[in-house]
Amino acid sequence: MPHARILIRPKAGILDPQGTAVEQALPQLGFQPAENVRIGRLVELDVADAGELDAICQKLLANPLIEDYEIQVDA
Amino acid sequence: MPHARILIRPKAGILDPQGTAVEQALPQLGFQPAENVRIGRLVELDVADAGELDAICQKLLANPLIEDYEIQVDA
Amino acid sequence: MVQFPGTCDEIDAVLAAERAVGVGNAELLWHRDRDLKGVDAVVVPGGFSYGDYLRAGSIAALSPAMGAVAEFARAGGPVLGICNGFQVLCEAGLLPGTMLMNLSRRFTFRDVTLRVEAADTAWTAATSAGQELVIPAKHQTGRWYAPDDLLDEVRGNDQVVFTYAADDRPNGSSANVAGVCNAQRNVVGLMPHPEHATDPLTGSVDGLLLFRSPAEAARV
Amino acid sequence: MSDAPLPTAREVAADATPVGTPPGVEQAIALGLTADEYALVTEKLGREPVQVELAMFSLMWSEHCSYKHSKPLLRTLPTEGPALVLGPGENAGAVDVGDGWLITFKVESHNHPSAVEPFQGAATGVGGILRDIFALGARPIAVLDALRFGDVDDVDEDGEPTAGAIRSRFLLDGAVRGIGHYGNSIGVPNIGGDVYFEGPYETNCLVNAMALGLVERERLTLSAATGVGNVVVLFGASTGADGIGGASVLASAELVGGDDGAESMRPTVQVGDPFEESKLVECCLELLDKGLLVSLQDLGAAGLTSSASEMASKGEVGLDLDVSLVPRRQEGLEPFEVMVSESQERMLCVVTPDKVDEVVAITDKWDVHGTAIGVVTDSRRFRVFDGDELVGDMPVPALVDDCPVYAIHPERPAGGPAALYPAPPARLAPDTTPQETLLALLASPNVASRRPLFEQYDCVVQSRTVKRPGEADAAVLMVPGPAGPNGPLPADRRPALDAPVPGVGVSIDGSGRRVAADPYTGTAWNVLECAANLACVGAEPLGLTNNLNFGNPEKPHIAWQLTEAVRGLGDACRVTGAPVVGGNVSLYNEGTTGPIYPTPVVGMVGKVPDVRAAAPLGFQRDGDAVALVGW
Ligand SMILES: Nc1ncnc2c1ncn2[C@@H]1O[C@H](COP(=O)(O)OP(=O)(O)O)[C@@H](O)[C@H]1O
Repeated sequence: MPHARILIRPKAGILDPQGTAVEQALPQLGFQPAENVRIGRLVELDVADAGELDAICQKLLANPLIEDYEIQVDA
Repeated sequence: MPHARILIRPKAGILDPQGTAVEQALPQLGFQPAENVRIGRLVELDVADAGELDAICQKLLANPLIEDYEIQVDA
Repeated sequence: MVQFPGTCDEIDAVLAAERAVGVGNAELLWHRDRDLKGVDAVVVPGGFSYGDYLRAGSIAALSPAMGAVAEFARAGGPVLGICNGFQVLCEAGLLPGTMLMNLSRRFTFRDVTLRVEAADTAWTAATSAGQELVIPAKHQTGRWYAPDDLLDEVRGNDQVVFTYAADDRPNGSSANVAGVCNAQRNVVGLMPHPEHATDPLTGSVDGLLLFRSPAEAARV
Repeated sequence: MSDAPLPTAREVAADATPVGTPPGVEQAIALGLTADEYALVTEKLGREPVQVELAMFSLMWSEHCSYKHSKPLLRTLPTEGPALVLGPGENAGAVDVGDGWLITFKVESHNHPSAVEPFQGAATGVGGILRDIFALGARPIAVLDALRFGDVDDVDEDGEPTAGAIRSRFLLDGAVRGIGHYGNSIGVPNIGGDVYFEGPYETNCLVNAMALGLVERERLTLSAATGVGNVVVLFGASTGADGIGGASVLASAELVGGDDGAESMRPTVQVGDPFEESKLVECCLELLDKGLLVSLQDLGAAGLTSSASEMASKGEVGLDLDVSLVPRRQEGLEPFEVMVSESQERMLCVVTPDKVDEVVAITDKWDVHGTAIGVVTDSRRFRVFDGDELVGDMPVPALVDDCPVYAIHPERPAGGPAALYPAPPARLAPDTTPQETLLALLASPNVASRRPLFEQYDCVVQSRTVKRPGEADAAVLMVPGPAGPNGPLPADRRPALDAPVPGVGVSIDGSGRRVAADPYTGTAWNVLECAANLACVGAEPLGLTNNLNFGNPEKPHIAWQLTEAVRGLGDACRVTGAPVVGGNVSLYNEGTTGPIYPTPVVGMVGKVPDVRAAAPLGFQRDGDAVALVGW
């Protein structure tokens, strides 16, 4: 079965409190400041038919109102 | 600033109830069954010093007790 | 009351409805059944349907029972989504918008004061516009969000049903929204839990007004 | 449902021995047994134990499972009272609250797992105590939590938080989120607790969770496996490598400090899944409501090993169990790993052969798929098979009852208890004004409001909560309230506002500092404080549960603290008329900087004749008289 990886991220302009928290925590932990920290989801799976992945993302894995997704299928 | 992407996944053998839930939902939605569904987190950020990323993952972003992580830095 | 695995406020919702309309008048509907048993109104209660895995409400929205609820709603039947139920109705496309994690990133429980913005829905007919209700809220993913164009549309159609009273913002939702309805005004969702505000022994009883509303709306 | 034949007792030749080479005494010592204990195991078996047997003995003979250092002390506690229905020995205790209703309750610790991974450690602690409750056939109706961490407001010379303070905040935050996550998700209200910060807990935090359940007397279910030929069915989550060795490494050895300690414990972290557990609750209650089970037991610390052997021991039977039938979530698990895995959210039940299909069908309905993995025998031996191969064969009494019990050697510390715990440095200058002192006190984490903490918990789900956290000195629940364990009660059994509404008051307390100063009086005080909290809501004590969080009992001064504390506990129980219905012992709580304060946590349940009359906290009206009552 082909192995696929789906990267799901909050759409630009959506407030991401987890990302903000990471941004604030880094200097406190003694790291250099980071920018544009965004926290999303990673879904990895083996599928029988990689052609279904887009529909699976639309219907289940991502919410298009708030999230973008990117599908990567291993050769 | 270099842009980095961190893929965080549950360690092998660690229970991943989200992955199981998705695996069960797919056939119910009329998709072909999938296997080895694992759900993790995706962190994207711009950092001043990509050399710090490993320490940042260890200390803040990932929970090394139960998660593995992979760091990808854009050229 | 639709029951998914992981739903946990369904018994509370049954009790609340029975306090409003009489014991024996509430049924539990199992998520795998499409049969709504001829009920007059449907409540999608709170909890953590399917563990809230992936996104709150996302998997429940696709269950057989929700298919039947969608048909019921399209036919004009009154449907109320509470908390996780609100999330489910949004995910199912029966209500506008979607839910994001609270700005505090934490689960927060507390009594909040709600302002009724629209008293002409199936679930607010027993209230009056501007009325304030004290109802507990408890959630981690309750920041209702709509992109600007959708928010304008929702506001333009008077679909905002409840807002959090001025200083009481538990989650940071768009325009302080606590609850919305569909364009037909028969489907309502809100984050706070009216079923936990129906017994004087346990706190406020303001939530009873919502459970009395469908009957009242039917009379008018 | 599978068509596989039901497991039956195996034919094993009288002189058959399990396959495999005995790992030997050094392995046994690495697993926490002493050389003498290993010799005793060898004597009981008549040969050296093979791998599965050694793993099982090391768990069953650990302090956590055998109470080998505390048993004699615990026997001195009063365990009888007019309301007591079930005392220590079962998964939880039970008291009668009237009208045929019982409240089951127990407190347990998850200290070491929480120190390693606070979120999962605390979450699985709640999961574990809830399973103890529904294993008895009771609907879990409330959780309380008692937490102890190091100072969260410690600062260095520059006024910056110290590393210890940062770590303590991280632990506090994770533990509270974990407790909330589990209880909120499963729909059991968290109705109270306490939290306390002080140096001795810095490298060894305490996370104790208490749960209450509601059950009708005739539904109370015990764990003894009975009925030769009856089938053992495992249901719930599949079995993985998480938590292997947890009970012996995490609960019985001193916690290794620093990063290395955490590192070496990697595989022992268990991950909780409240969703799975919520299905398990409903499934168990449905199975019992339909009268389908002979007995029921949860899998907690030491997994299948302890749950199955304790069921066999209580029923005075034997068991044949086939590990190859246990559903796994990962490949390559050895038989011993399956036997000791602490994967969460699993239950074991005994079923008559004719009911197995129906039981499996109900577990399928709830998606917690049951599998028959073994059978009750008359051999009084616990035999483990991997398919056709015998991989372990032990007398049940040897596993469960024959662990040696050790006398402890109490010795009052020279110079008195004060010498053990130097007073912390004064934080306020001697010339601080009373006003400044008051403000400093109010700002101290030990006095400040607990709202930010308990706001993370759902305290109203299930519609019984009459007094929430912060509203009264003890939490108050209607019992049974409008719903029973299986849903809404008929109209005439629901509370009516114009008649007394019966209920319970619940309180949990345990000042370690007081016990450190004087273990006997301090522990008695903890009990009296619970009773006083109950009195404030009009509740009369019915029983109590306790968790003895202490350091290493092999040290004479800790043995002394433990002995004195248990004596104080017993005396205070007799005075308040509240028998001990059960509890838990957590020893070896020692961080890098020494032992914790001796911390007996006490949880008490009392009967409230009419919850409508339960008094709230705080002055109510202008002009009311204020009176001081008592001492
Ligand atoms: N860890 C906790 N979990 C839940 N509730 C808590 C916790 N700690 C404190 N509380 C609640 O906060 C309130 C105040 O706690 P505390 O200051 O310890 O009061 P008291 O001294 O009256 O026991 C009580 O209602 C208590 O139950």
